[in-house]
Parts: sequence; C-alpha cells; structure tokens
Amino acid sequence: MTVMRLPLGASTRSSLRAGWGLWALAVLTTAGAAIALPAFRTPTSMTSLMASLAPLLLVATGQAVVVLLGGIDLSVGAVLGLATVLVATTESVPVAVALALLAGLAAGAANGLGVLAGVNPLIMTFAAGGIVQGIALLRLSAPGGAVPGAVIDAVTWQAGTVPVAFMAAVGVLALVWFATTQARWGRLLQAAGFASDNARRLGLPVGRVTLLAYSAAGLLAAFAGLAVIARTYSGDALSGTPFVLDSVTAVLVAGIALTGGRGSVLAVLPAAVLLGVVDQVIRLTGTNTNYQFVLKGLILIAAMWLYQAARRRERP
Amino acid sequence: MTTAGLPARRHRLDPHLAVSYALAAVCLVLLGTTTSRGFDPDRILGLLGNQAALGIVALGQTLVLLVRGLDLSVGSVISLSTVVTAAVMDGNPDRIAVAVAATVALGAVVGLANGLLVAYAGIAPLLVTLAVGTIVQGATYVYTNGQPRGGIAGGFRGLADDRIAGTPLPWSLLLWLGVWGIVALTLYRTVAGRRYYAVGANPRAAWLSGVPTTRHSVVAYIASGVLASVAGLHLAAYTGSPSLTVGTSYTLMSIAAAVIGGVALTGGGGGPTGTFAGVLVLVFLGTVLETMDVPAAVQLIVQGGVVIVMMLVNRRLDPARRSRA
Amino acid sequence: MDTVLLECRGLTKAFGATRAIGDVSFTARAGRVLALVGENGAGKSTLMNMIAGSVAPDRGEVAVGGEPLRGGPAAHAAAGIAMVHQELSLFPNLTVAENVLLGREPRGWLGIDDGRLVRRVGALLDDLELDIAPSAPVSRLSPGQRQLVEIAKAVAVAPRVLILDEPTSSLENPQVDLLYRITRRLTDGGAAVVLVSHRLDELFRFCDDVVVLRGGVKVAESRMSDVTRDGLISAMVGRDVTQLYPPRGRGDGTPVAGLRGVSGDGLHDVTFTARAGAIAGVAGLEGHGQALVAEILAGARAPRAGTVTIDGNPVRLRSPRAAVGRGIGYVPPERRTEGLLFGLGVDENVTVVAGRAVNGGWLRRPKREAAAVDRVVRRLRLTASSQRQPVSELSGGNQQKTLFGRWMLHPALRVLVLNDPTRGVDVGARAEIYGLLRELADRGVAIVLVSTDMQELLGLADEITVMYDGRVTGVLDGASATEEQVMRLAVGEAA
Amino acid sequence: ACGSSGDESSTTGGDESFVIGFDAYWLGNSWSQQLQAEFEAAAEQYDTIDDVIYTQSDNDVQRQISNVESMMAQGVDAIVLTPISPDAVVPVIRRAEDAGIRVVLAGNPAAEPVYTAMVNVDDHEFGRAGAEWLVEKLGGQGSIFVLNGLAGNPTSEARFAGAKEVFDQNPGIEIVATANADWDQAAARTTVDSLLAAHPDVDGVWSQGGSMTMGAIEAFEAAGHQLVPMTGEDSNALLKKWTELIAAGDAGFDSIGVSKPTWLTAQALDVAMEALAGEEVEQDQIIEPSLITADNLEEYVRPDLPDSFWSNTRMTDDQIMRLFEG
Ligand SMILES: Nc1ncnc2c1ncn2[C@@H]1O[C@H](COP(=O)(O)OP(=O)(O)OP(=O)(O)O)[C@@H](O)[C@H]1O
Ligand SMILES: Nc1ncnc2c1ncn2[C@@H]1O[C@H](COP(=O)(O)OP(=O)(O)OP(=O)(O)O)[C@@H](O)[C@H]1O
Ligand SMILES: O[C@@H]1[C@@H](O)[C@H](O)OC[C@H]1O
Ligand SMILES: [Mg+2]
Ligand SMILES: [Mg+2]
Repeated sequence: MTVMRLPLGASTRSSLRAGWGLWALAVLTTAGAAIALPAFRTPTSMTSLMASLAPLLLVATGQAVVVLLGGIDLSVGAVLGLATVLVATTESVPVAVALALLAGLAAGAANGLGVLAGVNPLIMTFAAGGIVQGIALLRLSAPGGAVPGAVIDAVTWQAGTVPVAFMAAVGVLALVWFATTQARWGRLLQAAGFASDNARRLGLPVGRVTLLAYSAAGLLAAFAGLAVIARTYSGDALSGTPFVLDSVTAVLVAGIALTGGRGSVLAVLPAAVLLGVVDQVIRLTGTNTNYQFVLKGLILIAAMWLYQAARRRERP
Repeated sequence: MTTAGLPARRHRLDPHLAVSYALAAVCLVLLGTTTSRGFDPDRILGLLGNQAALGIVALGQTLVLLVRGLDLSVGSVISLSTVVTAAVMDGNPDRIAVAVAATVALGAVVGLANGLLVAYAGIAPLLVTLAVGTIVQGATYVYTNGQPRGGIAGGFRGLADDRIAGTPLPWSLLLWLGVWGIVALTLYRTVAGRRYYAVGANPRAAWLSGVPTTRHSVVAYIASGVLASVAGLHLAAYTGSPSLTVGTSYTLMSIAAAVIGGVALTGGGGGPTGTFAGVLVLVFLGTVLETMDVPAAVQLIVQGGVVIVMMLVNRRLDPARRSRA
Repeated sequence: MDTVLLECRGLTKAFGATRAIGDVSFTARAGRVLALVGENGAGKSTLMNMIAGSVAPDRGEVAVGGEPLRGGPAAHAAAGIAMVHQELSLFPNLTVAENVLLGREPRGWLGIDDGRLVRRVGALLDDLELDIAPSAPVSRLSPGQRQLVEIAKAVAVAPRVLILDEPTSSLENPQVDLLYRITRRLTDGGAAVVLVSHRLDELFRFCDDVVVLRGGVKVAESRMSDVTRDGLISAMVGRDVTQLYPPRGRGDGTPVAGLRGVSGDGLHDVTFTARAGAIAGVAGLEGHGQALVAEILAGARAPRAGTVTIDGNPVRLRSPRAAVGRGIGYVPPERRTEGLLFGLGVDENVTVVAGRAVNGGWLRRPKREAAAVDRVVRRLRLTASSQRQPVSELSGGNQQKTLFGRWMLHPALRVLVLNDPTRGVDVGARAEIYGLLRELADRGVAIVLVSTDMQELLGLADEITVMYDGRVTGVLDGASATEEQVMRLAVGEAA
Repeated sequence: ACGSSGDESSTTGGDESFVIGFDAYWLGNSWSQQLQAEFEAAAEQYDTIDDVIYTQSDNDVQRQISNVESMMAQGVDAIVLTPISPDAVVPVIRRAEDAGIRVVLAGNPAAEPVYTAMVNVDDHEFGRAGAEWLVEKLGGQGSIFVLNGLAGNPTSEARFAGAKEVFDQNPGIEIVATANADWDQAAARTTVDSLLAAHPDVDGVWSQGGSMTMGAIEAFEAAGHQLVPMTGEDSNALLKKWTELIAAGDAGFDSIGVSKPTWLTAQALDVAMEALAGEEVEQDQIIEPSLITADNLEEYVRPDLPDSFWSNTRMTDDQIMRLFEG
C-alpha cells in the first residue's frame, strides 16, 4: 500500500505539531489522576467530567475563533443563558431549538457588525452581553421554565459513559479547527487576525470573515446552551456567566495569542481537558475550595510565562 | 518651499470631550427633570460623593489604558481592601492611620505584581490582571475563610458621610477631585506625564527614544492598584463593613467609564478629564433608571446600548484610531 | 502594442482640508513602463491607491481597457489591476505560498490543497528566478525578500496593469535588476506598469514615460527619453537642486563611540569607530550585520561578547535610555513600527527625547516647547498643518523628518546613529537631510550612517566600513572609495 | 425548637458508619458561611460519621451538579446541599437517589420531589410575612421601596412574589422603586441613597434582608432623613443597630427580622442521619420563619458578637467563636 499524503495545509500540519506539549500534559495529568484517585476513574466521575466539559468546549471553540481574529467575546455567557431560556420557554421543539440557535447567530452577528464599525471587541461584546442578558431576564426572570421532553431526551443520550453532548462538542471543535486551517475562510481569518489593516487594504473580505467569526462564536455559545440543558434540564438567564472567563482561560492555556493570527483551535481540547481534570482533582481530594482561585490564577500565569518564553526563543 | 513655522496649537475642543460631556449633561437634565428635587446641588453633589469609589478606580484604569494596558484586578483589590481595612482598624479610631497605610500598601503591591508581570515577563495585560485578580480574590477568601473580621471606626466613616463644614461638598467628592487633580496635573502638565502618552502611542518607539517604558508601565499599574485600594477605603467608610464581593462590579464599570470618556483601549488617547465625564454618565444614568423604577433587566439593556453608541460616536470622531483598533 | 490600457480621468481627492490630488488625468499604455514621480506628499501613493481601489476618489474615474471601474480593491483587482503597496502588506504569520495565493488557494477534496499551493507558488518563484522557499514563514524573510515576495504576489495574477509604489526601497542592486527583468517580461506580454520611486537612476533605466506630480496636480508628462535628470528634479521640487551632497568635512576627529571585538547574534569580532565631526558610513548588503551594529550602538541590543566603548572606555548600555543619557541618538529604519508615536502630534513626537531639557524641570512649559518645536520645523522645512497635527497624517518624507528632528532637541547629542534614514524620502528632502547631517557633524557630533544605498554612502560618508556576513571586510576612505571597491567588500571579496 | 439530637441517632445507627457529602452553594457572604459552619458544628456531634466530603459551588449550578456527581463517585451515603436552581438540580438528585444515596436539601427547594427530604423556610412565605407586617405598620397606606436580592436568583424572586401578593391586595401601598441590591450592604446603601433623593417622602422599606436593611438605614441616616419602618432578617448588625435605636428613642424606625435560619443545614444533617438509620422521615419539612420583633429582640441580639453573625443559630458559643476566629 502506498502512503497516501493527505493534502493538509502547512497551517494544519503546524497546528498539529504546535500543541504537543499541552497534549502530553493533559494526558499525563489525566492518567496521573486516574492512577492516584480511585474515585476519578469511576464511570460516574468520567461521565461527569465529560458532561461538564461539553459546554466549555463549545464556548471555548467559538472564543478561539474570535481570539484568532484578534478579538474577544465577553457576551458568550449571556448568549448561552439566553439560549437555555429560549428553549425552556418555547413549546414546540423545532421552534425552540431554531430560536435558540438563531438568537446566538444574531447576537454574534451584531457583535461582528459592531466590531466592524470600529467598536473595540472587549467593549462591544461586554455591552452586547449586558443587553442579551437583559433580554433573557425579561423572558425568564428566575431559573426554570419547561424544557420540552424531546429536547432533554436528545441531549442527554449517552453511549456507555460518553455523553452525546461531549461527542458533539469534540466533533464541532474538530470541524471548526479543520475550517480554520483548511478552508479559505480560515486562512483569511489568520491573516486578518494578524493584521486587519493590511487585509483591508488588500481588498480581502475582512468584513465577511469578521462577521462569520463572531457569528460562529454566538452560534457555538447557543449550542453550548443545549449542552448545559443536558445537565440542568432548565432555562437560566445567568447560567452562562462562568463560561466567559473559563472560555478565555481555556483559549489562553491553549496558546492562542490574544493579538490574533497565531495558535490552533485544536489545542483548545487538551487545554479544556487539563483545566477540567484539575478542577475534578481539587474536588475529589477535598482541597479547600478557597485555594481554587489561587491555583487557577497561578496556572494561568505559569502557562503564559511558558508560551512567552517559547515565543521569545522562536524569534531570531 | 518656505521655512515658515507652524501654528502651535489647534484651537479646537477635543471632540471626545465635547461628546462625553454633552452626554453627561443630557443625563443630568434627565435626572433633574424626572425627579422631584431635580437639580438640588445638595442632592447632585451627594450622589457624586457616593460614587467616589467608581470615580477614583476609573482614574487608575485610565492610567493603565493609556499605556496600552488593562487592569481586570481592580475589583478584587477593592474587596480585599475593605477586608484588610476592617481587620487592621478593628473598629479602633486610633488605628485608622495604620489601616489606611496597610491597605494602600497592599494595593501598591498588587499593582507592582501586575506591572512587573506585564512589563518584564511580557505577558498580555488582560491575562496578567485576570490571573492576579483571581489570585487576590482567592487570597481574600483564604485570609478571611469567608468571614471578614474587624470593623470600621465610626470616625473613619465621616470620609463617606460627612460634608465639608458649611458647604454641600462631601469629603468623598473632594477626595475624588483631589485624585483627579493629581492624575490630571501629572499627565497634562509634567514631562513624565507626557511620556505616558508616548508609551501608549508606540512603546517600541518610545523605548528607542530613551523613555523608560517599563518604569512607566509599572508605575501605571501601581497607581491603579493604589487607587483601587483607595476606592476600597471609601467603600469601607461608606458601608461601614468589609465585604468579599463589593468590588466585583467595579472592574468593567471602570473600563466602561474610561471608554465612554474617549479613552482609547489601544493606548495613548484620552485622559482623566474624559474619564470624569464617563463616570458622570454612568452615575446619572444609573440613578435615573433606578429612580424611574426601570426593571434591572431593562437597565442592563439601556446601559449596554449607551456604551455601544458612545463607542460608535467616538469611533466616528477619530478615524485615525481605526488603524490601531 | 501601444494601446491605452489604463486611463485616469479627472481624479480628485481631499483629506479634510488637504487636497491630495486635484483633477489628475493620465494614461498608461500597454507594453510600457510609466514613471510617476514627485516630492514626498505630492500625492503619488494617493493616486495609485485610487487606481487600485483602496482609496475612493472624490471625483473622477479610473478605466481599464475603456471600462470604467466601480467598487473597492476587489473590483479593481478583478479588472486586472495589481498593486505593490509602499508599506509591506504580507502576513508574517503565514508562509510565502500562503501569502502569494491568499484568498485564491487551489482547493481539493479536503479544502485547500496545500501540495498544489506550494507547487504552484514554487513554480512561480522559480520562474521569477527568486531563491525563496515557498513554505518558509514570511517572518523569517529579510525585508528585501519580503519585498520580492510582494512583487511575486502581484505578478501571480498576471495583471494587465501593475502598480509598484516604491518597490525598491528595501532592495539590493541585484534584486533591482531582477525586478527590471520582471517588469520587462510583463510589458513584453502586453501589460502596463506604473512605477513610483525616488531613485532617479532606476527610473531612467526602467521607464518609457514619466508623469510628474507636484502638490497633487500633474505638472509634466513626457517620454522618459525627452527629459534630463536635472529637468526632472526641478519639475518635481519646483526649484533646482544643484547639489545633493554637501561638501565633505574634516572627518578626522577624536574617537567618540565604537565597538570593540563584538560578536554574537551573527556578528564576528566587529570593531568600529565613530569620530567627532565625521560621518562614519556602514555599508553592506541587507542582512549582513549592519543593522545589529546600529542597534548595539544605540543600546537597543546588548552585545553577547565584546564591548561598546565611549571615549575609549568600555561601557554597558543597558537600554536605549542609557545610550541617550550618554548623548547617543538613534533613527530606526522602520518609522511606522519603531519610530513614530502614532496618534500623537508633531510636537509630541519631536519633544519626546528632550523632555526636561526643553522644559527645564518636571513641569512642562508649553511656550518653551512650542518654540523648540518651531525651531526644528523651520530648520527641517517640515510641512504640516499645525504643530499638533497627528504624525499619522503626514506624508512619509515629513514623517521621516519628524524622526530626525527629535534628536535636534537633545541637549548634548554626541553621536547620532541612523539606519536607512532616507528610505522613501524625495530628493529635495534628502538634500536637506544630508545638509543637516553634515552640519551636525561640523558641530562635532559623530554621525553613524548605516545604509544600503551605496550612492548615499559614497556621496556623504567620510569613512566607509563595509560588512559581509557579520564581519568587517574593509574600511575605505569615503572621498576616494569607488562603488566597485565597496561592492567587492560587500560580497566578501578582498578589496 | 431544636430537632432530634445527635446522641439519639448515633444509638439507633448501631455500629454502622457513614460518609456524608456537603455542598456549600456559595461562600461569598456571611450568611452562606454560617450555613456551612452550622453543618460542621452539627457533624461533630455524630461519631457515626466517618468522613465528611465538602465541596463549594460558587453559586454556579453546573459546578453544583459536578460536585454532587463527584460525591457519588466517592461513594457517599448521604448528601446535604442547597440547590442553586430548583429545576437544574432535579436530574442529578434523581440519579443520586437511584444510586441509593439519600439527598437532603437545606434552604432551597427542588422543582420535583425526587429527594429524601427538604428542610426549608418557604421563601414565598418569608416575603409575605415581612410585607404583611409592613402593610399593617403603615396602616395600609404609603409609598415604599423594595430591595431585592440578586436579579434572576430564585430565592429573591420567590420572596418578592410573596411580598407582591400582599402589596397587590393593598391598593393603598405604592411601590415607588424596586431595586436589586444583591443582599449586599454597599449596594443597598448606594441604591437607597439615590432612591431617597428622588422620593424623599417614602414611608417604608421592604427589604429581603441579608445586609441590605443595614445599608438602607445608613442611607437614611446619612441623608439626615427620618427613619421609617423597614423589614429585615436576623443579621446581628441589624439587631444591634435596632437595639441602639430603641435605646435612643427613635420614633420612626421599627423592624421585623424574618429569619431564614442558618441552622437549616444542621437540621438537614439530622434528617439525613435519621434516614440513613432507616427511619421514616417527613419529606418536606417547612419551617415557619421565626419572626424577630421589638418584643423578642433581646433574645436574639448578641452585642458581644460581630456584625456578620446571624443570630438565629444552633451553634454553641464555642463553635461560634471558632467561626469568627477562622
Ligand atoms: N488619509 C489621509 N489623511 C490626511 N491626509 C492625507 C491622507 N493621505 C494622504 N494625505 C495627504 O495627502 C498628500 C499626498 O500624500 P501621498 O501619500 O499621496 O504622497 P506621496 O506622493 O505618496 O508621498 P511620498 O513620496 O512621501 O510617498 C500629503 O499631503 C498627505 O499628507
Ligand atoms: N491613518 C491615517 N490617517 C491619516 N493619514 C494617513 C493615515 N494612514 C496613511 N495616511 C496617509 O496616507 C498616505 C499614504 O501613506 P504612505 O504610507 O504611502 O506614505 P507616503 O506618504 O507615501 O510615505 P513616503 O514618504 O515614505 O513615500 C500618507 O501620506 C499618509 O499621510
Ligand atoms: O437568606 C438570604 C440568603 O438566601 C442569601 O443568599 O444571603 C443572604 C440571606 O439573607
Ligand atoms: Mg507614497
Ligand atoms: Mg511615497
């Protein structure tokens, strides 16, 4: 049999190489936890870990796309919350799901338009997040609502210990990674992310790329809302709040530069797994939760320090 | 070509300032006309005095934004400050000075940590201050085990509650204006202050020209940490009790105030005068919405909308900034 | 083959109160290279950007093959216009191949077909005789190589009209020859080329026709063969520039600053001396270590081995600040990224170094500052609408003057290190800058002039240190050195 | 009104011993801290408890679900928790119960009765009780401020819904402003400062308690405004202040401390231990909120303890001191 060379792009291949240290760390940490903590390797714990990772992976994937473009999306939490609220307050299943996803898309597109109009992404998405959260609270002021049974059945399905939401999240991540490296859109994303002025002057469709990136982030946040419903069976305008900083953290630990144009969406997977496993270990070892914040902060700084050092070495 | 010189200055009002103060004026008119004691200076001044914490922390944020930074740790520093003030003071008026010194020193230390990590380790400010803020928050929990101790001495509370004898001017407003004065004097009227703008406009170019850029960045973060702790002192005096969470909302509010006032997140543009207007807008608008009994959800929507509109306006005013956005 | 391909009719463009281009019409013909010349700020880039669609004209239109064009850069590109912009437009985070075919990548069953992409760009680069690997990241290329890639990218679309806005500012002579062959091939194939450049020799060599702009209007148009060099210059600047280079000075002062046995980062045992009152030139092909010499002297880079000496004593310059403190000033080559304080005014850009020296203390004295800025502006004939005009709005030449003027306010300047200070600066402004350098030298300042422009070094420097592969291969007397001598040393041959 | 004591259950439990999980829904204010402290204090009394596994949910529903699942993975026998969202916890409680783990809720309900037991104060009732007192105090006539907890928080929404019912039945009462002050003293202080400037003729304040009532009192005092009747909770700060005001002969102020006792968790543990011992337990144990009024104020106020103490406790003085010494 002849070796078939996949026609993968240089970006794709280099992104496969780039994250190997992180992959190794994630695998080692997971293996270490499984060996040291019997409770960690129980199916309950594994399923729990995967189920909790599903929404984070989805949100962080969208966040990664936006950060690659040199932006940031602080509205993902509010959009996620709105999606859960819409599903929990709409009777017809297809309408509920369509409404949630459309809302995510619309919020993302609005962010994209704002950024294109020149509003700083941090401010644009922060303010848009406020608006979206307000709308969600108007629709459902306290957590609850009634999620259609069919939706719950669909999102909570499990293959053995693996929740469907997790599989879907990993699948979506892989798809988005592939698009960012193998589609023309992805190439443009990297270019515009690195130097948007250049891209504009060259007549590259920066507007379309930007709009698409933010819309994707909004859509994925809404998707993540479904993954949250798989755990909570209910709507909650505030349920996305923790994902804002968590998704940014995952993206940064994945080594995607805040300045845009550098990094790989694929690395979000080991980054999120690493953070999830550390969280789970803290939980299972009964570590005083007060130390949780301190630990998270230190991990972030350490990771950034390492990336910074690596980038410095790269430079001639 | 002649060797004619150039006019020294354009006699033109900075459009960012014009717009942000116009918006503040509109909000003030709204505030005045929608309530019974409308424009009573006693009321307006009191209102501003009560928001001195936001005013002060936003000035620190401005300094950091000017040098292309961002300080997401101010909220945690504010909370920690109320906790430390109460613990050190322990309700004893004799210990006010020690408590203030300890709190400000702590704010300076956190700012120094931010500054060193940004300037020397070269890590993105968003990240450094996010991480340091998380650590500070964790440290506050570890230190108090969730139960803040101590108390605020009655005399100290005058800082927030009392007005300067014979005037309607609250001490807290004076504190805010004083801080504004120092920041404004430094930035607008000193040689060192001018260099902040140079660092923000192009750190590499400023460095090559012999400007001590790292020192300027570090000082900006220290100032932000110190001003956050001063805001914490004001809040401790204001509420009379320590709190683990009181600072949370100040992080993004301080950034919002600065950008509404025309401070560029890309560094080198805007200043304390604009930020002052930004705080006025947020305070007046918030008060109007609250007193008009607008539901919290709608308040969120309105505030988000105002911030976006202001950013769009600022963008229009300054196409040159587009290239650096 | 002489048919009109590109036609501009009544193009007009104003930026606020500045009229950049006023009612300019001209044509470019198939098979010919048109030179577009003018002083800095004459409107060349603006005009070219309108043709490429990246700037919208206030009035007038651009037509290709008789068809008027509408829309932005994409529409103009579709009509066959390609442009190499004055400022480089590559994405350093992507590879050469990815850049060249950005947005037009060949696609296979799995999205972009990287194999074909690399092969196609590889073939193009081979065809253009460019020795650049298609899968190399652009971040690893030298400025000259980047400029060549930029050109390859424009050629890749087989344009009917190719616009080159100062494409040779970073190129070595051999690379310029290459560009010459490339443009000739295009014109032989029936394309029209418009070339903007401040290097007059080049223009006479490359071009068939010439259009001269002054103050945004067309002041002359003719066949290249019908104009003389002096005639062209006076049409451009509106006066005669009789002497580009000032008379040489004494050039034998005492050593002020230098390097002794500096190695590392690609340098090998470099020793170099700058003397008071003299202009010390550093020559070499791009990337052979001259830039490092400049950065080390300026305190922007620490030598790994060896020392920097001042007045004969070894010193450690920890930062540019330390260098500035000892009276060493630096004009970096990349004015946008390393020199200008964008968003700030001319005044702030000029006074950034002076600081307390001008103000006399901690507090600013606006009047004194204004007076100081005024002195600089007059001396440099800097054109701007006010002292506070943002430097981002100045033309490139005036931006360069701003950078230079900064050091005129240093209270005790002893050494001025310049790296390619006249890149993209028009001939009139260049004469002024050269005059200033000589004037500074005559006042006792040691000038270190790193340049890839050999004419400039031969015309100006009192002594020329030539580098090759990080080594000093020879030191020549500026007055007697010939281009050939310098070139031999620069390619590593003994003199 | 103490529930079953530890000694009884330890004897009935035989020689069996148990692992108990406790999830703190939040540890961000003194009330939530004391909620956990009461549990710890109660757990010390049981020698049949082998181990307690503590987790913290940081007011994040999804974290709470993960925490409960991690307890399941560690094989706990019973779990005591305060649901952050009544709906969201149902599936995980159901799974725990299916796995034979007894789940007892303390302080917040779940939307479906899938748990072993719940010990709670009816927050709807909590809201009503304060509102009824206030309406009566104002003679059914007057304008009031409403101070709610966190926007979107179920406890806050339930309490306000209860109060709203009462106000709606009394058309003489006009709510002139409704604000979310997050149960936080500083937030309440700022809010009331500005509300007061707009509505200086306000007659009363309905507050959801927490530390907000103190913030409101301070705002009135700072504005030099005559105090008005305000509802509150059992915050020691408020009780101390109230005592002072009575001593000073303040004419305008009066209050009612509607208490949602922090010992709900202690009680929940007792119930869990009973259930583990095989006893029949009542599923929904709804406790009448204790009402602190001027008449019984003395029994509750603890001038010797810090402001952040919550007076309706089951802890011994020793245990309380430990809480405040950290
Ligand atoms: N975006 C702009 N805003 C304001 N002024 C501008 C702008 N672009 C160009 N100008 C002005 O228009 C005039 C023409 O500039 P242009 O860049 O076209 O000159 P040029 O001939 O290319 O000069 P150079 O030789 O320096 O490249 C200059 O006075 C410049 O300051
Ligand atoms: N953001 C901006 N705001 C205002 N003017 C700008 C801006 N960016 C570019 N310009 C103007 O656009 C023109 C074209 O820019 P370009 O970079 O080609 O400089 P240039 O004048 O051609 O420089 P050089 O002298 O080096 O040839 C410049 O004259 C500059 O004034
Ligand atoms: O009962 C309240 C509780 O639910 C909230 O979380 O904190 C403050 C208390 O008043
Ligand atoms: Mg130009
Ligand atoms: Mg030019």
